[in-house]
Amino acid sequence: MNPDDLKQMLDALKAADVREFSLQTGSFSLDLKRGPQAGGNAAPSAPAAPQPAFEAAFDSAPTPPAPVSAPASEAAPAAPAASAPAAPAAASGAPVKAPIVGTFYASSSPDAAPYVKVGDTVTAGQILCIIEAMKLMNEIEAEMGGVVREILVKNAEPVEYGQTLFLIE
Amino acid sequence: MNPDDLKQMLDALKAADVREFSLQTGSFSLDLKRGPQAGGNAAPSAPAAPQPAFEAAFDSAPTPPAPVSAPASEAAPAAPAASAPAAPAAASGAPVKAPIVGTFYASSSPDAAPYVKVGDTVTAGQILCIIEAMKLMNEIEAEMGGVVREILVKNAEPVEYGQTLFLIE
Amino acid sequence: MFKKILIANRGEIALRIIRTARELGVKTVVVYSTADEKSLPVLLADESVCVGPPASNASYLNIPNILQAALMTGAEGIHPGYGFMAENPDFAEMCREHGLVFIGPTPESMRALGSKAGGREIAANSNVPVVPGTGILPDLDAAVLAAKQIGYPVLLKASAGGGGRGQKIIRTQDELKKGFAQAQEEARLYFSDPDLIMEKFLEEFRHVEVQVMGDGTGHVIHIGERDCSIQRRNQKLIEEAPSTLPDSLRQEILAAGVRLAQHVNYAGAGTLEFIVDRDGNYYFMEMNTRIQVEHCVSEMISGLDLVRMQLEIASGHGLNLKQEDVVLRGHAIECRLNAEDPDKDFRPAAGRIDDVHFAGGPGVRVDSHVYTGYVIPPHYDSLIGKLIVHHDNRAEAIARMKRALEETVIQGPKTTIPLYIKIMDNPFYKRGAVMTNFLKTRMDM
Amino acid sequence: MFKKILIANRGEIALRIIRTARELGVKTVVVYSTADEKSLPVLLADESVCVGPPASNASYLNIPNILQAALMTGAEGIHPGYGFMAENPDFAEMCREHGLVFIGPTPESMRALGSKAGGREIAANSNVPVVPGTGILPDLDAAVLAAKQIGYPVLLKASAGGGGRGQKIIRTQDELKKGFAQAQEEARLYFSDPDLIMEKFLEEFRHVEVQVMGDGTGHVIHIGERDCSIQRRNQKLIEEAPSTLPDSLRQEILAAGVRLAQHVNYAGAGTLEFIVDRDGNYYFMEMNTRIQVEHCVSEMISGLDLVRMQLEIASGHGLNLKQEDVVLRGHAIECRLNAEDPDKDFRPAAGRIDDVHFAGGPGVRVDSHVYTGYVIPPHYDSLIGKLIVHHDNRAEAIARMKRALEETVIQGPKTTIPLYIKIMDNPFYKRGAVMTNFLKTRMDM
Repeated sequence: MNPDDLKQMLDALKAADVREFSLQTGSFSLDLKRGPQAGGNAAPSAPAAPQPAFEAAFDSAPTPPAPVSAPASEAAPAAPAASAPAAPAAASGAPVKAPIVGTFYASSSPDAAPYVKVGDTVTAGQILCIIEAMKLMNEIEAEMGGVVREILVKNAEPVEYGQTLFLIE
Repeated sequence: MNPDDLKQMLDALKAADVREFSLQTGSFSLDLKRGPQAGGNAAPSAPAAPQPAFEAAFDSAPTPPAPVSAPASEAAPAAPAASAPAAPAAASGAPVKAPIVGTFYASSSPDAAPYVKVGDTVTAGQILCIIEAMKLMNEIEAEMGGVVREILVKNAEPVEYGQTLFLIE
Repeated sequence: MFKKILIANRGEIALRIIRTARELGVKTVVVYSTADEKSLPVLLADESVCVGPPASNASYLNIPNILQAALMTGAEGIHPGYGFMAENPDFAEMCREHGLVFIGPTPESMRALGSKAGGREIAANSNVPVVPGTGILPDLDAAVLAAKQIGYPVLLKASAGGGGRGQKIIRTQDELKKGFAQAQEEARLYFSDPDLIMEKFLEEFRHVEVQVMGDGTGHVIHIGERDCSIQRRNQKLIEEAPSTLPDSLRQEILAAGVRLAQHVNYAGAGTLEFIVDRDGNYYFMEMNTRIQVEHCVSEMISGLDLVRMQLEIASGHGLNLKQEDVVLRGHAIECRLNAEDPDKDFRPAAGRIDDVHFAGGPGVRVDSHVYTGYVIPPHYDSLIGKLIVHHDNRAEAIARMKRALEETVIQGPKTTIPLYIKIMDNPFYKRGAVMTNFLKTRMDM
Repeated sequence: MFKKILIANRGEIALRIIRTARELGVKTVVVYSTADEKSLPVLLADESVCVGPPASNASYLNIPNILQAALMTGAEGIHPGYGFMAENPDFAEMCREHGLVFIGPTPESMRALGSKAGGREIAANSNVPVVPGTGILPDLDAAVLAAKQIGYPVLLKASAGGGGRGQKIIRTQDELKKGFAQAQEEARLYFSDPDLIMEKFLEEFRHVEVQVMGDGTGHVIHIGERDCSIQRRNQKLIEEAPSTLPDSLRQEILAAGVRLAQHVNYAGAGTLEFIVDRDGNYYFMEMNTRIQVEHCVSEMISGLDLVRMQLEIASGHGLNLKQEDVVLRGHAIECRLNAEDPDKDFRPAAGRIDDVHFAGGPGVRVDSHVYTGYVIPPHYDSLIGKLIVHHDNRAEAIARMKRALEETVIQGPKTTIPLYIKIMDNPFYKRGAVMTNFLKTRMDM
C-alpha cells in the first residue's frame, strides 16, 4: 500500500467519522482508532496544549516531561547529545554503532586517507574507523559487507556507546 | 518504506485525527499512537488504589489522582458524599436538584404524609419536599409536571447544592 | 483543639489548611462549587459539601449555604483562608451568632482595621508612621486643599479597597478635579462604598510586610518580615523573607508592626503592610487580617506552622510562643505559579494541565492543588501553586530557586515560570535592588 | 570548586547530585545505559554520555567507558553516588591515575575499611566496641573453636560482603559443621572472596548509624545519627534522625564514630553502622565510605547539604565546619518509595508509572527521578523515590509523614506506600520500640 492509497482511505474514514477500523487482506493488515480518546482525561473539552507529539509517535519509549527551561547545554565540542544513540531515521542502511565510548578517527593517522568514504563498497571484517579510548586505538570493523551510504560522525569527534557511525546497505 | 513516504503517511494520519494505528504488510509493520497521551486514570494497568470509581465512570470531567489511602471518611449521618452532585444515571427522568444546602424533609411535619411518593403524578408548581436551611423551611416545587420515578434522598438527610432529590418523567 | 473545622475556600489554601488539620487529627469539611468538584481539597478532606454553582457569589460567598454546611456537618470552626470571606466582618459575626468559631480576628478588629481610614487612625494612635495623607474626603474641595498640603503627585484610594485595587495616581490639580467624582463612582461600584482617602504618592518604594500573631489579649509576636516588591498590577509575584533592608530598619519596622497589632488586641494571624522609600522612611499602609498567600516564606525561615498557630489560637489554646522563641534562620523565596502569559500582559490561561512535574530535592517546598489532567476553571484566580525554597542565605536561595524553576514542568497553560527564571538571573534582583516598579524598570515589562 | 563533574550513577542519587551541582554552578555530565536514555538525570544534566547497554556490568560498572567519558567531556571529578562503583577502591585509583578526582575517600582508606575484618581491626585500634567475633577464619576447626568461645548463636559472614548479603545464622555446632564450606563457596561466588568471619548473633537490635564528614587530615565532624532499624531482608525501608536512644548513649555512639573516622584520616562523607542491643550495648559493624540513600534525614535536621560538602572537600575547599557549628533541630523521617509489592514478599514491580503525584506542603521533601509515564527499567533496583518529612519532634514528624504518604499517588506498579501508612499507625513504631525484626514481630510480615 502506498501513502497515496492510505491517504485516500483515511479521508474516507474521516468523512465517515469512523472511530475504530480494522482491515486484513492477504498482503496486509491494518488497525486504527481515530478521534478523541474516550475516558476521563480526554474529555471533549480537553486537549489544550503543546505536546511532545512527534516523539510520542515515533518512539514507544517513555518521554520525560520537558522542563520549562532545559539547562543551557554547553556547546563544547566534546559533548555528544543525549539523543545520539537513537539512530536518525533519515537515511537507509544498516547502522554500524559505536561499541565503546571514545574519539572517532576516520583514518589511521592525521595524514592518511580515511578508511572508507560514502559510496565505497566494504566487506565484512574490513576496518571502518578507529575509536580511541583510554589511550588505546580500537579498530572498528564492518560486521557485514555493503555500500557505505552515510558517515554520521566527523573525524576526531567524541562518540558515545551505541551512537551510529555509518549506515551500510 | 522511505522517510518521505512515512512523512506523508503521518501527515495523513494527523489530518484524519487518527489516535492509534497499526499496519502490517509483507515487508514491514508499523504501530503508532498519536495525540495526547491517555492519562494515568485511563490506562489499562492503572487503578491500584481506592478509587472514586463511580465518579470517574459517570462523569467526563477530569479525575484527580486517587491518593493511596483516602482519608477515612466519617460515617457521620450529616456527611453528604462528595459525589452526591453527580446524578446517578441508573434511573430515567429529569432530575430535581437541591437549590440550597440543608436538611431534606419529605413531609410538612413528622406525622404528616410525604408530599409525594414514587408513582405519583405531579404538576408544575406542586410542592415536592422541604429543605430546612438556617432554620428556615424552604418549600421545593416541581418545575414541570410528570410522574415521580424515584426519590433519591431519605427523610431528614442532609443535602448539598445540586444534589438530585427526585427523578420526574 | 477543634475536632472538626469547615474550610470556606478552594485551591491551594484549602489544601494548605487540610494538611495542617490532618497532621493535628482535626477532621475537615470543605465546601466547593460545582466547578471544583474534582479538586484535590474535595478529595482529601474528610467531608465535602457542594454549596453552589461556579460563580463565587453563589458558592464561595454564599453565606447561608456555607453556614448551613458547617451546622449540619458539626464543624466547630470555619477557616476562611484568604480572599472570599476572609475579611468579611459580617460573616465573622454570623459565625459567632450560630455558635461557630470564625478562625481569624474578631469582627470588631476586622472592622476597625478593614478600612484604610480606620487603619491610619489606629496607626497614628500607636505611634506608627503613615504616608502623609487624609481621612475620608468629604468632597472635591477638601481633596484639592489636602493635595496642596501633601504636594503632588498624590494617590486617591477607595477607603474600602485592598490588594492594590481602587487607587488612582493624580499628578495635577486639573487631574484631581476631573478624576474625583469618577474615583468615587468606581469605589462605590467595586467596594459598595464611595469613600475616598488621599495619600502622598511615592514613585518608587519597596513593599515590606510584617507577619504577626496575636492571642487576642495583647500578647503579639512577629515572625519576621517579608519583602513583596515584585508585583504586576499591584499583585505580588515573588516574595521573600527576610527583606534586604538594613537590620536596624528591619527591627524598627517589626517593632512598629507588633505595636500596632497590640494596640487592637489582635487575635490570630495578621500582616501589616508597609512601604519603604529609597531613604529608608517607612509608612504603614494597611493590615490584612488573615493568613496570606506568602505566609510560607515566614514558615520556612521560622520552622513554624502558621495555620496550626491560627487553629490553636482560635480553639482557645492561646499563643504560647514568646518573641525570643521565634528563631529565624536562612532565607526563603516564594514564586507564585500563575497560569498566565507574562508576554501578553499576564493574561490568565484557564484550561487543562496536560502534564505537571514539580521540583524536589533539598530546601524545596511545593504548595499546589493541581495535578496532571486538572482543568483550571475560568471562574477563579490564576494561582496554580507556589514554589518555595529555603537556603542559608539570599544568594544561595536564588540559585536554588532557579534550579527548582528549571526542574518544574507545567504543560498546557502558559505560566509565569519563564519570567521567574529570568528574574533569578537579573543583576538588580540578585543584589536586592528591587522596588515595586521592578518589572517595568528592570525587566522592560 | 570544580567546573565540571561526571556522575557515574543513575536514578534519584544522580538527580540529587545534579541538583546541588546546578545550585553551585558546577556543570554536570551523567553517564547512562541505553535503558536510562529517557531518564530525568539525562535530561537535566548539562551533558550526557551513553556508556553501554542496560546490564550494569556493561554500563554503570564499565570502567573504561566511564573514564573515557570523563576525559573527553573535560570533567575534573567523578561522583560515584552509592552502589555501582562508590566503594570500589580500584576505580578510585584509576581515577587518580587519569588525573580525575574521585569524589569520595582515598582508595587506601576504602581498602582499609572495605572488608569486615579490616573494619573490626580499625575499630579495635580506635577503642570502638565491636560485636564479639573473629578475624578471617582459616578453616572449620578454627570456626568451631571460635563459636565455643563466643557462644551460639553466631553469624558467619563473608568478609567482603555488605548490605546484609552473604551472612548465615548458625545455632549449633552441627549446623556450623554442615554450613561452613557452603558459606565459603557462596562468599566466593558473590564476592569473589571465600574468606569468612564469625560474630556473635544478636537476636534483636537496633541499626543506628553515624553520619561523619572528614577533611582527610584528621578533622572529622558528625552530623548526628540515624536509626534505620525498619528493614526487610536487611534492606532499609524507613530511616529517621535523630534516633530514640537516650541522649547519653547517643553522644557515646557519635563520639565513637568520629573517633574511628579520625583514626583513618577519613576524607568526605561516610557512615559508621552500629548495632545497639536491648541493654544499650553498642557495637561497630562497618563503615560505608560513600553518601547513603538516607543522607536526607541528616540534611533535614542539620540544614546542611551533604553532597555540597562532598564536593567542597573533594575540590580542596576543606571542611570549614566545626562540630559546634552543626546544630540539629527537630526530627526527620524518610520512607523509601520502592516499586515492590509488600504483600508478595516485596517482589519488585517494573513497568510504567501511569500517574505520579507527590505530597507537598510544609516540611515535606521529595527526592525522586520518576515522572508520569516513566517506565521503571527491570535492570536496576526498585527505589523510585524518597519521601522525607521534618517537624519539631518525632510524634509530629510521624503525623506529617502519614499525611504526606496519604497524599502521594503512584499508579501503575505496586509500591511500599500502603505498608508505610500502616507502620505510621503502629503503636510500637509510634513509641520508638523498633528493632530490625520489626516487620516480622510487629507487622506479621
